[in-house]
Amino acid sequence: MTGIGAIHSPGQAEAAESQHETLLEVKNLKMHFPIKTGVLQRVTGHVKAVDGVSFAVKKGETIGIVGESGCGKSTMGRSIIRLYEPTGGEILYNGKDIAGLPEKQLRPLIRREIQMVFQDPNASLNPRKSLGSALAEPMKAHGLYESRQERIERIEKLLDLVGLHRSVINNYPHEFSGGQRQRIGIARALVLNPELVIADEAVSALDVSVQAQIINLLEDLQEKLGLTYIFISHDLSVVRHISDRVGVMYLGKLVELSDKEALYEEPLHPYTQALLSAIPVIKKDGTEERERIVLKGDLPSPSSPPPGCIFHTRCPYKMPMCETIVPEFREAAPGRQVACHLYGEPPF
Amino acid sequence: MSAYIIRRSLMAIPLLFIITIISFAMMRMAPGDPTALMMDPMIKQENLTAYKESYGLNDNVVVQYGRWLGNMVQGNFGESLIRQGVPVKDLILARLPNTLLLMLVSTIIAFLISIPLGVYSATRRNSKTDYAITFISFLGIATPSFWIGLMLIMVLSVHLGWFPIGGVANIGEPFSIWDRLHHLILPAFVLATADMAGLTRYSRSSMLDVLRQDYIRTAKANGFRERTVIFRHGLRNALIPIITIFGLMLPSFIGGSVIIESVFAWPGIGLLFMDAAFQRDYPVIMAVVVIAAALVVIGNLLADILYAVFDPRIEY
Amino acid sequence: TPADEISDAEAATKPDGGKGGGLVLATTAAPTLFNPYYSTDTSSSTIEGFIFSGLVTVDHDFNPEGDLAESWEFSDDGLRWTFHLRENVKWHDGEPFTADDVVFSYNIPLSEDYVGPRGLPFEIIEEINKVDDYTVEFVLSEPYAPFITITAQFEVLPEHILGDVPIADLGKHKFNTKEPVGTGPFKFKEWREGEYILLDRNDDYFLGAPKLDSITYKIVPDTNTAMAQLQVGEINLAGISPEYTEMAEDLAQKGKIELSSGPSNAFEYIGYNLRNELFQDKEVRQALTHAIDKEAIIQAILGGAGTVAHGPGSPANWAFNPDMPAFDYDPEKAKQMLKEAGWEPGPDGILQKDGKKFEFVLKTTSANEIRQQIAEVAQQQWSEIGIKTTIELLEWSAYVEQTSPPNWNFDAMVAGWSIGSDPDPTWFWHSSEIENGLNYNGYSNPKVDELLSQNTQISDLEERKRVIAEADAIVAEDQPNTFIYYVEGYLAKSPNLHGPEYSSANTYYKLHEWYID
Amino acid sequence: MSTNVLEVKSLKTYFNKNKKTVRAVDGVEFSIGKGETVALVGESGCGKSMTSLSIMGLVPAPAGKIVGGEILLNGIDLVGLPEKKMYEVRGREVAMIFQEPMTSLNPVLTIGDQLSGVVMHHLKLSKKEAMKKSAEMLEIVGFADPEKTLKDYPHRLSGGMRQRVMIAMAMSCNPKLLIADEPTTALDVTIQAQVLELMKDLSRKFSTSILLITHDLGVVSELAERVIVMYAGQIVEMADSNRLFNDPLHPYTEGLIGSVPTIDGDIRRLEAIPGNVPAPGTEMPGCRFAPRCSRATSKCTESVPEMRVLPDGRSVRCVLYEEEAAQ
Amino acid sequence: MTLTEEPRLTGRPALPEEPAVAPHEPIWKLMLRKYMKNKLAVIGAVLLFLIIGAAIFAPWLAPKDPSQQVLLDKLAPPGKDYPLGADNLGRDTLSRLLFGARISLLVGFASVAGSIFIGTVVGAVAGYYGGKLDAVLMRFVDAVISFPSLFLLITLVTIFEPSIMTLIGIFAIFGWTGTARLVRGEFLSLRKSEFVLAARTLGIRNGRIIFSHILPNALGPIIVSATLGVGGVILGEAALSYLGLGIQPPTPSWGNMLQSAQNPQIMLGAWWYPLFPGLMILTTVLAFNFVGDGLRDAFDPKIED
Ligand SMILES: Nc1ncnc2c1ncn2[C@@H]1O[C@H](COP(=O)(O)OP(=O)(O)OP(=O)(O)O)[C@@H](O)[C@H]1O
Ligand SMILES: Nc1ncnc2c1ncn2[C@@H]1O[C@H](COP(=O)(O)OP(=O)(O)OP(=O)(O)O)[C@@H](O)[C@H]1O
Ligand SMILES: [Mg+2]
Ligand SMILES: [Mg+2]
Ligand code: NI
Repeated sequence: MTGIGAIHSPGQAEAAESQHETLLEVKNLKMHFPIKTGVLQRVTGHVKAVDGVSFAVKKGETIGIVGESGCGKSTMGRSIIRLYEPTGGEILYNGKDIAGLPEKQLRPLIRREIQMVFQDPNASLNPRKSLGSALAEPMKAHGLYESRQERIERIEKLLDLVGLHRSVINNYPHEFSGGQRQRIGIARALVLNPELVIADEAVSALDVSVQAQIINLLEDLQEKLGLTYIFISHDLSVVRHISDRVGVMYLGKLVELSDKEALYEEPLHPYTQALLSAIPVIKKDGTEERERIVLKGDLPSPSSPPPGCIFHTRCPYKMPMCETIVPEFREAAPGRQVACHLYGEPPF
Repeated sequence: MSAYIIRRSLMAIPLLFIITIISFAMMRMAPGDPTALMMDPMIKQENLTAYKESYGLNDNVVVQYGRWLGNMVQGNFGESLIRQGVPVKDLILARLPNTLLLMLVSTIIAFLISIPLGVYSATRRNSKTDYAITFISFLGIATPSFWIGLMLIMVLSVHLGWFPIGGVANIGEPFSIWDRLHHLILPAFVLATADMAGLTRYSRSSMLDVLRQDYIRTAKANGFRERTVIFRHGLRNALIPIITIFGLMLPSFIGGSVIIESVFAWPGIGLLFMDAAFQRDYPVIMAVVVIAAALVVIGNLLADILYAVFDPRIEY
Repeated sequence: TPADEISDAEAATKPDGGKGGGLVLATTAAPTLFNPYYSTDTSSSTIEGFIFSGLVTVDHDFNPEGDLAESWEFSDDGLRWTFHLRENVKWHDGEPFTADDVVFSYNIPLSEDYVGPRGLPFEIIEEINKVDDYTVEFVLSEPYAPFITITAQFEVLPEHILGDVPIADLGKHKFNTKEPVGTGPFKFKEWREGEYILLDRNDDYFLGAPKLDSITYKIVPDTNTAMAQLQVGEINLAGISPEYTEMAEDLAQKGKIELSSGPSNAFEYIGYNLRNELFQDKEVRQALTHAIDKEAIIQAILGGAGTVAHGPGSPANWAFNPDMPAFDYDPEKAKQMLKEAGWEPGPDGILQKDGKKFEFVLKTTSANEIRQQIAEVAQQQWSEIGIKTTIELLEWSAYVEQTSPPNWNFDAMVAGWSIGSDPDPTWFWHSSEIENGLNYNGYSNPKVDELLSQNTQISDLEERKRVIAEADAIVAEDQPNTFIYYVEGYLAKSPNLHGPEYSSANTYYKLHEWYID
Repeated sequence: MSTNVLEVKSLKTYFNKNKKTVRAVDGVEFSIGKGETVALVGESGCGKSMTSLSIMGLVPAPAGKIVGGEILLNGIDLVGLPEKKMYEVRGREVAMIFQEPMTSLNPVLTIGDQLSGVVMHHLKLSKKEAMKKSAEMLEIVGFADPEKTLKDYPHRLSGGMRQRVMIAMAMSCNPKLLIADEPTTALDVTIQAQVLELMKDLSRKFSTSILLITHDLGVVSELAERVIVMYAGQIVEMADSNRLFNDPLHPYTEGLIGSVPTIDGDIRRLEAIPGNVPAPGTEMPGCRFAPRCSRATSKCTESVPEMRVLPDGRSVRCVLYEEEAAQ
Repeated sequence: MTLTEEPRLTGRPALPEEPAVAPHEPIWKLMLRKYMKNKLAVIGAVLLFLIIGAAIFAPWLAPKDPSQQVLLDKLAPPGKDYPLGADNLGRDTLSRLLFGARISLLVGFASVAGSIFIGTVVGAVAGYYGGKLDAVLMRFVDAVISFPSLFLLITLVTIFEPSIMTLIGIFAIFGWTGTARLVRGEFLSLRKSEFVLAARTLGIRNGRIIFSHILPNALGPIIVSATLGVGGVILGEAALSYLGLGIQPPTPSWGNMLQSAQNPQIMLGAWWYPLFPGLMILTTVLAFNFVGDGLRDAFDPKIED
């Protein structure tokens, strides 16, 4: 949009383009945490929690990110919202790179536009703040809804929106159930009218019945408010349910990114295949028997990822080249990207 | 592991450096100098100046510090101002073994008594015994240790004559273990009391914590008897945080030795320090403070190593 | 030095009595080194007294008595002193003692290189001559009466050991701490740092082998411990400080100890800084004294162990003047006198004069409980006549530094002096001692100056006593201090220890004859 | 399934807290046959773990207590069995594995110590024999180098490996009943798959009965032959796994299944159960699920519905099926 | 976008409105409830309340002037004139205890206030900002902690005259390290907690996060350690007094009252004289410990009621 942006007035342009355009684009994002050891606590290595991830999020869609524990999902989410300073790569939000911006410049920009819903409904609320003050605080911080009355109205609207009773405005977190707390977490994420919401395991800690309530709530909110979601979860069923597109992460990298139907119908990457086959399903009459691929071994350490294809140590289809050559993350079919030598020759 | 030990030792150096600066600075803030004590009516003024000169008391402060530090690094703590001609090192070497012995024995007493008490208290949580132990530990925390010491001397030594009133051994008698123990037991016990109380509380909560752990449930589910569960599966885990506490306790422990040594006439570095402090014997004060801090640092190092030994999860 | 307790004892003279046993003493202050020319503390001096001998010593009444010197004489002008030495004396290492040792020793403080505290008493010595192996002659620059009791008491060191040591290094020589060799009744055996000093009997002692086997000089952290040890017999001889007299009497009644007592050679006082305007008026000082109930202090704080003092000196001393002007407890009179001096009660009850309040700081040291208590009583009693005092307790060395030259940073202080074996009061009251000496008050009276200058030049004791008494009376009239009491000294010993008797002059007189059964 | 290994009869385990009684397990009644795998499902806090701990005799005292009922293991009532006897039962007759493999192993003892300890304790083997047996067990649960693993400390193992050690430990004395309390909840799906396969294998090989506790209906469907659904301390439905998922009876079961998004099949709006699980200690007359039930009638709140056995062998606790059951 | 079979209503509330589970109860009430459950803590609070009250109202409660000496009544046993006896200068022990309470508590509270302030600031800065600053600050804390504090106290007290102010200053200057470590630990963990991350993503400024999010949650341990600290200082003052370095007479503090009774003559002959200051120290420190224990429970979110 840079070239065109110079021609017409920015405000209009943004409004017009954002309807169909990319809201967020992550390019080769890297987040390495130093490991300090030895006599002098020198940095002897890095945990490559996120190691070169690229994808784009369109306005209004839900992109799901799945992967096993420790593969870097949370780190990626937190890097995007700039809780970390990424080691490398670009994060283009509405075309502007926010990867290296200092906090001061982030505040007016993404601190209002991008929000996060956290995993643990107990830990993500300040136990010493009542619901009302927790929700009013960001408004004050950004100078929105200046009068007290306005703020109360806003809070009440938010409570309606997430399905909480208005009378609880003065209650403290410990007085709510897990599901209600997660609703508060969502309400807080919505206070500033964000564009993009990153939900990191937002329903994992909840009971199934409550989990369903929250998933439904998230869907309703998206519809009502036109939100864009990055939905991080290790639960493939939940991700399938809520996402439009799904990315699969393994050891800090995206190994497959694809439209939901295609991915679940016909997974390309051997890891995705194994992952899907491993999910226990409720068998009803007519449910087809699936063959289970049981992977050998455990996830390698992100501080010393294997050379070549990161998955080759556990891959049932390993070829000699996999041990040395890093497969590119490329389009293997329309709308489908995969990082695997099996799909070297497009079109597949 | 050895890298870890080296690292910890290296970390101690700037620490000791800061310590020397602080102690030296404090000394120099002092009004009055050691010659004030030698106010003999028959002293000649020029002798006084010469005397100060011979101890370098007339030099620039920084020069004095540099000289002192330089010497100390070579193991030379200078000479006492009061005890002319006696190297501070000799004074300290004569006293240190006594202090170390006292601390060692009272540490052993403290641990031997308080850990079982704490563990017992934890396993009998909310029982009458638990309450009693808790209350007694609180009493122990709240009673000044010198007071306990004085009372014990009054009753056990003066009245009943069961123990000697002070000192490390009977004078002029040949060395005997029994005699040494006889002198040691009261001061060691009293020095132990203050920390014993805290330690009991701490082992209790540490054990309670462990007893809540999943692996204890596993052990129980495997059909082990309660005793086995507590001692084989619980105790070692409960001990690990107690080791750290030992490191944290050490400064107050060494500090407490000043009081206990005063009460029991125990000729250790605490008593040496008290005398030196009253007499403004700078070299001695500084040496003792530095050595006491070094003891703390070494104690912490030991605690850390022990910690690593006890806890297989720690790998360096 | 303040609170020096040197005393004298009646010897236990039962040659046929038992023998053996160990004398166990205790001190709260560890000795520093055993060389009389370098040590200044009481503990060291005491032990030096066991190990070494001087030319003369004093008996229980401060009368000089021959020690290493068998006899002595002095010329009529008082400038030439000749000492005839004993011939059978051996050092602890077996070497014979000769005049060379005396010449060597008494020359130490006269040396250019000497770095030590003992220069002053030797300054009057012009030369020391060896006449023969057993005769020494001292030539003084002016007549000096205290020469025999002060200078000649200094112990003699072995020339054959220390003769080659440069005088400058003598103070730090290992002789002083590790291997002192003397001619005294006991030999140095062991010094356990922070614990004790152990001395063994010297079988070759020139007055006959001591009956006691050993002397153990214990180091204890405080007097409470010492008292407890005395009580259970872990130590068998101890001077009793005033706080503990009641307890000691109690123990004596129970038969655990035996107690002897007598006036000690010291007095306690509240000293005024005469540089301060408040105290420049003699009547005011007298009034201040009138306000203090000395008898009550003696009864309440000391349990009666003292005598009311009106002026300087000590009844223990031969030069004491019992007839000094007295300013007895009389608060009304005090008020009256202050009123006459222009001090009227202000609205807050505090005396005022020309808009200035009568208030001052009373300093004393935290190291002395008795003085603390005296300060508290004085504060209270002065407040009753409208004088406001603030007590400031100082740690010992800060106290010394603040009150002594060149600071004199005090309004008034509670202190005490012990007088020493010679009664010469010059140190305290002569105006020449203001600049650098012990005249902390800044007291100056021409008549006193004149009398004091005379006193050391008089060889005749009676004459000297008269001069000192006159000076003391003037000082008492001037009241630069409120003299409070003369200290009563106590000595406690185990019932089985025979020999020691309380004495302010020489506690260990005839030590070699003591014994334990 | 000739004999029942375990029969639980009207088990009641209550907690006393601040003079309030929490009925954690309130009249639970079920049985497990030899070699059978039975799943216990329900939301958090419904009393699944307490049921299992009651069987083990490990209800946290003194707050919790079994106040009534019987637990018959091979016909012997474990309730009220002296503690001494229970030592023989635990680990030997009934073994248990827990949810958190990360914390269920003692961090300061080696795997070998822990495994052989159990074997020595129950089978009275010598240390050497016990080690050998332990190594065998590790091999059975799929360790490539059991000798080395024996010397390792738990922290060096991954979660999946630890859970396999736990399984080895549980199976080492060849128990009649294995209670697995959420054995795979903390594991990643791929690792979960490994562990589930292993459990299937082992139960077949040793013909051990398994009481599987989980809230993951997929896992239930994979492993269990019979399912027991609990809600707020009570069993609300009990049926064959197949039939339960195809045709749930109780509205709660129905809601539960409807709440779970599926990996294949239609994507539809989730049929969430409104509201929350009642807080522990909430006393209410009638059906405990009634406040959240879309099909509740006034009858539901009158009295607690009985557990009814339907003609086809399924049991359910709901007024809707009273007539059906009566037939 | 989610595909659904059934058409979905838009605009309706997501789910039926739910009332709050528990009726609204302010945090402090909850904490009070938890506190009240610890019986020893309640006893401790009552004791403290009485002791502090006695200190505040000492001038009205004291039967006599605490510095009024009646030398003839020296060491009088408890009786009509002297409810708790008289000391070695004939002063009324009860009155001195009451006024001594002021001094002992003043020293305790003031120095702990000082050390808590320093400790909290240092710990908060180190814990929140981390990195090099943290490393430097913590090395310094390590150094100060490695000093056996009694050695420092003695050295300093012998250097400076032991007035009330210097004692407070010295206790404050060497008492803060524990708090600093504690606060740093709290900050380190709270800094990574999800609610702080949430505040950051909402653009709340650092200052506000520190003061309004982290500090209130770290307050529990701080208050607990402060409570225990006051007891510790009172004991410390007593220990210094034992060595003659505490609050200096005639100002009464429990420590120096105890010290002046150390004489074996008094300890054996007039047991009441050392008994009462000793009891006061014991009771007060005990009470502070009980209260600290209760506060720990009250602030601990893990302990549910
Ligand atoms: N602040 C940090 N410092 C060092 N390493 C970290 C940090 N945060 C995460 N890591 C490491 O980065 C890797 C990825 O962690 P991350 O939390 O992003 O994984 P995840 O996919 O979210 O896992 P989970 O499903 O368990 O939440 C892990 O190996 C983790 O140990
Ligand atoms: N120590 C305890 N004290 C008091 N109540 C307890 C205790 N442990 C459990 N409970 C109560 O017992 C009830 C059942 O708990 P249980 O652990 O059996 O639930 P669960 O079904 O295993 O849940 P989850 O799925 O979370 O493990 C809970 O409502 C809880 O409130
Ligand atoms: Mg995560
Ligand atoms: Mg459970
Ligand atoms: Ni544009």
